[in-house]
Order: sequence, then C-alpha cells, then structure tokens
Amino acid sequence: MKLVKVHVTLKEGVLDPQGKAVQGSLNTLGYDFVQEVRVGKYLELTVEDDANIEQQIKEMCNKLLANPVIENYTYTVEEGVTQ
Amino acid sequence: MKLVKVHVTLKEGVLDPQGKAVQGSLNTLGYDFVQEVRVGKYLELTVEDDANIEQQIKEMCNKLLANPVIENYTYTVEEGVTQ
Amino acid sequence: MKFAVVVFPGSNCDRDMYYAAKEALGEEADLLWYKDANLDGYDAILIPGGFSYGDYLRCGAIASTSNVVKQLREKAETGVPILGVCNGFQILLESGLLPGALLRNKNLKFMCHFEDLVVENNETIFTSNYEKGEVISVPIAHNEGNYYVDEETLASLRDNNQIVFTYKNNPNGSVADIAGVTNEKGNVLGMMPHPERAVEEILNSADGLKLFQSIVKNWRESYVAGA
Amino acid sequence: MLQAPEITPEMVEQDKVYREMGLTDKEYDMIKDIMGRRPNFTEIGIFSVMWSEHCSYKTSKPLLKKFPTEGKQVVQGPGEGAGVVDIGDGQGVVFKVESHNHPSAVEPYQGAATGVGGIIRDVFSMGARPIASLNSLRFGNLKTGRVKYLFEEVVHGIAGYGNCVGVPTVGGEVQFDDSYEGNPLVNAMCVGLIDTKDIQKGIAAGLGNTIMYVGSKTGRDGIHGATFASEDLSEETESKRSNVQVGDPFMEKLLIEACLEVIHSDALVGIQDMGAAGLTSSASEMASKAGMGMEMNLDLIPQREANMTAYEMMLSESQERMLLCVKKGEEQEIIDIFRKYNLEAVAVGTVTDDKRFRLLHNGEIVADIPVDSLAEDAPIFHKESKMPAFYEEYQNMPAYAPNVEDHADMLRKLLQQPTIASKEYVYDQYDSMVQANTVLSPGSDAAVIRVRGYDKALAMTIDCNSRYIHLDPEVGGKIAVAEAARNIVASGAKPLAITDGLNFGNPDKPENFWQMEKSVDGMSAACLKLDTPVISGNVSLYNESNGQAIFPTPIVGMVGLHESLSHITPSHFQNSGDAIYVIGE
Ligand SMILES: Nc1ncnc2c1ncn2[C@@H]1O[C@H](COP(=O)(O)OP(=O)(O)O)[C@@H](O)[C@H]1O
Repeated sequence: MKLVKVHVTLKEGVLDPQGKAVQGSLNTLGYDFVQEVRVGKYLELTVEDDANIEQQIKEMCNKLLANPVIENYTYTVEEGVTQ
Repeated sequence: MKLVKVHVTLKEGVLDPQGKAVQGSLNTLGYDFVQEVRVGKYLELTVEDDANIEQQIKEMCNKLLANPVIENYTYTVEEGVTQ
Repeated sequence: MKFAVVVFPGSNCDRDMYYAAKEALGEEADLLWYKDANLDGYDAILIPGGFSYGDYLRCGAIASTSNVVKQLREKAETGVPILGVCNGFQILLESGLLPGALLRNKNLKFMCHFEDLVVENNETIFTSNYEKGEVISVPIAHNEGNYYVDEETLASLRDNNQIVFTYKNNPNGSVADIAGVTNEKGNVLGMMPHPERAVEEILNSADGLKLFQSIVKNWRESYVAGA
Repeated sequence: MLQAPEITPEMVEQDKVYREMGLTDKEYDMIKDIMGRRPNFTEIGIFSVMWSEHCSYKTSKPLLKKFPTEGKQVVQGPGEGAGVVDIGDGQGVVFKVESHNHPSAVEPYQGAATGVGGIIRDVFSMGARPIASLNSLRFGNLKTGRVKYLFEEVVHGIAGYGNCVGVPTVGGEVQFDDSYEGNPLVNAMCVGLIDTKDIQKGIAAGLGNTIMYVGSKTGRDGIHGATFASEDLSEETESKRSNVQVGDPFMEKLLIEACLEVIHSDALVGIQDMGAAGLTSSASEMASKAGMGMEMNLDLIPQREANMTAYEMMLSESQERMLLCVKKGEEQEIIDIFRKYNLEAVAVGTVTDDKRFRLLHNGEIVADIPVDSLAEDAPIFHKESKMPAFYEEYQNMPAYAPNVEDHADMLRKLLQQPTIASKEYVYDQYDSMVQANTVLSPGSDAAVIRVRGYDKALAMTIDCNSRYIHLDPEVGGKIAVAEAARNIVASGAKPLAITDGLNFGNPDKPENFWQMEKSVDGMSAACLKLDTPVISGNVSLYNESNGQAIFPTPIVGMVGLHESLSHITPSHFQNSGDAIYVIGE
C-alpha cells in the first residue's frame, strides 16, 4: 500500500474569495500578523502498489483532481499502512 | 515573513462523502488501484514573524480554521519570501 | 423538434428543463440517464442544473469524466445546439467545451433570487428572439457562479462576440459581469441563470421562454433551408 | 473475539450499565421480566433506544391522544413515516415536521443538514415525491460569537443539504430569545406529493420474505454509548475520532429517485427509512407492525469501519439508509433498479413468524427479543402536572397598554429586532425555486407550490410564537394554530391539516409537563374549530441548558389547498393607489 498526498492550490492570479474571507476573519479576531491566506485542497489516496504509480497519479490529477484552468497540483508518495 | 501550511482533515470515523465520490469516479475511470480517498483542506498563510507564532497558529486553528468537533489539523512553519 | 435532457446522478433541474421543452415550448423531449444515453437523433441537447455528484471535488468535474461527455463533444463538433444551465454550464466548462472556470460566489454564499440580465448578443441561435440590449428577469440559484477567465481569453471572448448574457447588477463577482457565454462556433451556450424556471407567468417570469423559442426557430429555418 | 464489549449480562445488572443508556431500574426490571432472563449488552442497548422518548413517546403519548386526528380529508393519520391528506384527483399531500435540536447544538452545520435529510426520507419512504421544505429555527439573542456561529451554520447546513437534493426550501421562521441560548431549536418540515394508490407502509410482512438494506454504509456515527463499545481506545485515539453524523445529500438524491422507482415494483412489500435508532427501530417496527418477527445477519450489513460490534451496528445513526421488505425470489428486480442509480441493495435478513427480533453476528445469536416489546408494548408513563407559580402571577397582573409617543420611531425600533427584521439573509441562501413550481417564494405569509398539470396549488407555512405559549400555553397553542391558518387563508387557500413539533423542557418537572398539556389542549381546540386535524408530528423534550428550560415551543406546520390557480394572493402591496383594509377585530 502507498499513501499518495495531493495538494491542489489555486494558480497565482486567480482570485481566492475563500482565502480572502478567512484572512478577513482572522484579522477581525485580532490576528493582525496574517497577511494573506490561500485555501486549497488536500487529498489522501490509499493506493495499491503499482509500477507505474507516478504516471498514474499525474493522469488522475490532470483528468480529475485538479482543473488546469485555475489550479496547480503537487504530490508525494509515501509508504502506506498495509492492513 | 513566514509561510504557515495548515492541513485540515476529517477525524477518523467521520463520513467523507466527497472522498467516496472521488474514489468512485477514479475507479470508474479505470484507476482500480485506488482503495480510499479522503478529502481535506490545505491552507497557506503568509504571516509576519512573531515570537509567539506556534501558540497563535494553534489558537487560529482551534477557533476558525478547523472544526474541532469533526476535524483534526496539523501545521508547519517555513521561511516565507519577504516581499 | 426533439430535445435531449441529459440526467447525471445528482442533476435536479432535469425535470424542470424537460417540462420547459415539452410543455412550455410544446416540442418533443426525452430524459436520458447518463449511463445509457444515446444522443443520436436529437436536434438539441440540454444539460440541466443541479448538483451532479453532489458538487464534490469541483462542480461538474466528476460528471465531465463520464462517457456521455465524449458524445457531447462529437455533437458539439457537428453543430448541434447544446445548452448547459448552472451545473450544466459547470460540466461544459470542466469538459473544455466552453472556456473558463467557475469559482465560489464572492460572498461565499449560495444565492437564489431573480436577477436582471442584459442580452449582449442576439445573433446566436439561442437569443435571436430577444432584442439586443433587452433586459430580462431570470432566477439564479448557485454557490459557484463566479465566472473566471484570464485577460487574454476575455479579450478573445469579446472579439468573437461570445458573451451572450451579462448581469445588470453582478451578484457573484463574475469577470466582466458575464452570466452566459458560447463557444467560438456559437452552438454551445453555458449560463448560470435558469431560463427553464422562467417560462410561465405563474412562476413570476416568462422571460426565459424566448431562449428556447429561438432554438426552435433557428432549427426550423436551417432544417427547412437545408432540406 | 470481535465482540469488543466484554460486558456480561451480570455486569449489565450489577453495575447498572443500563442507567448510562438512559434506562431506569424499574425499566430494567420490566425488561428482565419480558426476556425471562438478564438481557445482554446488545439487547439492553436495543431496549434503551426503543424505549427512549424519541422512539416510544413514553411520556408524551397520553397527551398526543388528545389531538384530533380525524377528518374526511385525512388519508393517513399519525403513525406512519408521515401523514397524508386528500387533495382530489387521486392525489394526496404528505407532510411532517422533525426536530434536530441536540445534534445542531453540537455541530450546527451537520446537525441541521441531517435534520433536513431525515425528514425528506420520512416523506419519500411513504412513496411521495418531496416538493417543498420549511424550517422553524430558534436561537439565543445575536450577542455572542457562539450564537452567531450557530445561526449562520444552521442556515448554511439547511441550504447545503436542501439545495443539493433538489427540494425547494420555501418558508420558515426564525426567532431569537435568550431562553434558546444554550439550546437552539432546529425543526424541519417536508411536504410531498403522492398518487394515493402508491402509498407505502413500513411493514415486513410475508413469512420468508427478504429484508434488504440500501444506501450509505453503517459507521459508528451517532452512537451515544460509543464509549462502552470502545473501551480499549485510549484518550488520545478518542480525541482523533468523532461520531458526529455527516449528511450526504448526493446519496439522498440517488435514494429519492431509486426509491420512487422501486415503489412501482410488485416485488416490494414494505419500505422504511432508518432514522432515529437506525437499524434497530426500522427493523423492529417493520416486523411488529406486520405482526411478524425478523431475523437479521449482521455480518451482511454494509459496514464503513472495521470491527464493528453488534451493539454499534444496531445503534448507529449513520444517515441515508433505507430498509426494504421484498418478496422472496424477486430480490433481483429490486437490486437492478438500485444498481441503475449506482446503489447496492443487499439482503440482510428474513421475515419470520415467531414475533422475535433475532440478530446473528459471527455465527452467534447476539440478540433475541420479543419484537412487540420494543415497539407497540413499550411502557407509557403518566407524568405529574403542576401549574407554575409564574403563570398565576402573570394571570393576576393588570393588563398593560404601552404608551407610544413617536410611532415612526417605535416602528423603526421594532423593525430592527432580529426576530421581526427581514429574513432575506436566510432564505436567499435556499434554493426556493427548484422543481419550477414555486408560485409564492419566501417573503410571503405562506409559500405556494402549484401542482403541475392541474388547476390547483398547495399553500404551506410553519409558525409558533413561543412567548405567547410561555405567557399562557393554552391560549398560545390556539394562537399558533390560528396564525398558521391565517397565513394559509391570506394566500387564498383553504387550510387542510397540521403537523406539530412539540419542543419542551424536561417533562419530569411538573411545571414543564403542565405547559405541554395546556398547549396541546389549546392546539387541539383550535384544530377542531378550524377542521385542521393533526396528521403527523414530532416530540423533542429535555431542551434545557444549565437546568433552565427553553420557552415552550410547539410548532405548527400547516398545509392548505388552492382549488384554482387564479386565487393565489401574495402578501405584499401590489400597486400604488390600491386601497388598504383592516379586517377583523
Ligand atoms: N428559516 C427560514 N427559512 C425560510 N424562509 C424563512 C425562514 N424564516 C423566515 N422565512 C420567510 O421570511 C418571511 C417572513 O418571516 P417572518 O419574519 O417569520 O414573518 P411572519 O411573522 O409573517 O411569519 C416568510 O415568508 C418566511 O417564510
């Protein structure tokens, strides 16, 4: 088993209304030292081992997990727990 | 400047309908080796340096960034780019 | 004229669209379940609103990977009119049939009420029954209706006259107040507002009906002309 | 080995484990009598949920008997998932209200969302298509961050679920008062439309017929006694877990469409949703109602987590699950319909004729209970009732007439009260127009939904002014029903019937019980007078925080019929120059 961790973030230049709102709330709560917040997605995929794993992950990200018009992705592959 | 990276994930035992739907879709697309998907949030906070930074981040997570009833969080603090 | 309404798991404006075509417009229409849909033999294709796959991951993303989208691409190529409303618009964007993407509304809330739209381009097969500049009242109901394209694409949308509807009072933060756009060819229209909810006076507006009537009129003309 | 709770029947008795499940010593003795032996841990868990107020109405039943429930328009009164009223043309309107107060206090988004999901399931499990939702909300005053958070997230949760399943949310009410600060109220109502020939019953009839499970897998969510079952969990792992129920409106939408298709199959005998007390209540009620028994093999239950015990599975309140009784040999027909919607229907048990509720797990019988003792024969208690001292005081006060000098200023002040101010912030977040039948949206006194294909429409509203109930529960109860009726009539419709949501404090306090009793008397009197019988309802007790009860809040949901589309009247002024009349005293 492998644990694939995928981070999907909005591209630079794409407005992030959610990040703006979170930053606003944090500032209101008194955390003035917060300058910017960007909100993205974090996916954990538990996958069977596969010779072609990197290739497959890239495909999955391009086809489904991220939208290239507005998003970037990065990923890491770690040893997962075998059940 | 520091870059704080926060990961917010659903606690164990909490249903993740989103993860389930993504897994189903990946399987349908032919990625049968995907056994489980969990979807969480990933936040990047650009903050001014602060002596008390760890303490502040924990507070912000408990108060706003994560919902302690159903979510866990982890974070890292990195050197950020000074603009 | 025969309309296909493609139903995805989680579509919930499918019947509304079907009744708009069948009852308000008085044409033939079928509800087609995405798994076994065969789009051959239909003169126009309607992709209804709703929450396909629960809007999980990104609105329209999971639906855009289904097999029926391959057929949609072929039909788009051959010039068949395709209308995607709300989640249908999101699906068309995610499948690359239309340019851009939809982000969350700038106030981060779902919103549902009537909005005034301006008909920017009445030279499409979807809008020829409207006047240019006509203001129509149509409901919106969405959480991710904030239309985004980069500068370059926006310029090309303008140059090609692809912006069909704009909001009079932009409710969601869309770039250039855009409420609906077509593809370059003009046979695929995506829009966030719901014309199918505004086809009878009893529903507080019938301004959406002309959109469907335009489709029929243009189809009749080209069909008769082509025959 | 997988039977984690090594709590023996002896320990259940000696350590009074049942008390932590909410059973009294007296109730334990009754159960021991019924069983003819000491119940085991799983069995006592099953009794504890079935004999809870929520499932058994053990304290409220004597009061509910007072409600008028008959009328020539009533097709199905209280007792099934929801009530049904005739609206002509072979059609019926189905409706019910349900509370989700405590879950919403803990996790407001999910609490409210799953409340909406639950009441929608009640309606479509009758065979009806859900056509509208309403909600009635109570919060503390908007002074603290916590109250604002609860208010925003509850609204968000209702929107998140209702919008996704495609049922328009067309009305409701919001009231703010300090008495709800620690204990908000979230009541959701759903209205459905049915061809009366299609009405389904939640029964498991026919010896040898198959019990099938469909929908989300069973997890450990919503198990109150989860602590018992997971004794080996350290504190650290405990904090990493949560048993809050999370709603999946997408799954619910698939279930709606699939179930509305399944009801037309001859293979279907009965269908019920798994609501409160999940598998336990749906299965035992279906068997008991049919005068039969049931045997289920828990190994076959679709499970979301590893190593679940029988106790956990039976008490889980995982959402979006349905239980079906299907003719033996015709299971495939049902499986095929669900498969179309990417759902799996799984056979988990059979109907027996011994009136026992028998559960197998890992090859062992883990529970064997006379089924009627869980449902029909649950105990009923007659609580003590006492007029509160404050009520007598109120009655003796001289009538107060405010002296207003600047009416314009007073009007402005009133309109600034959150309870009175516009609720557009709330209802703009709800899709009130999906299904394209909404004639009058939120903002009018009653919402109006036309019945497609006919010259008629349904009007609906949900109301209660708990301040009046607090001051005088009997008069206040009458006012609640009368206000609902006025809203319906103002839209141009004729009131048909009501559903009630009784939200009160701890009934063990005689003063609280008195308030319940009197409000029920008042509501009943008004219902009789207006010929609007009670066809369904819900009871939520123990709404208290720090020993202080909420204002008594018996909510009235009413539905009326427009016999023609031509008389629908909105409540806002239409044209300048129109004359304004005041009618009534
Ligand atoms: N929680 C809610 N959900 C949907 N609509 C609501 C809600 N609360 C209030 N509304 C709508 O706002 C309007 C005004 O409500 P309210 O202030 O309670 O007035 P009224 O006293 O006339 O009932 C009504 O149309 C009602 O349906």
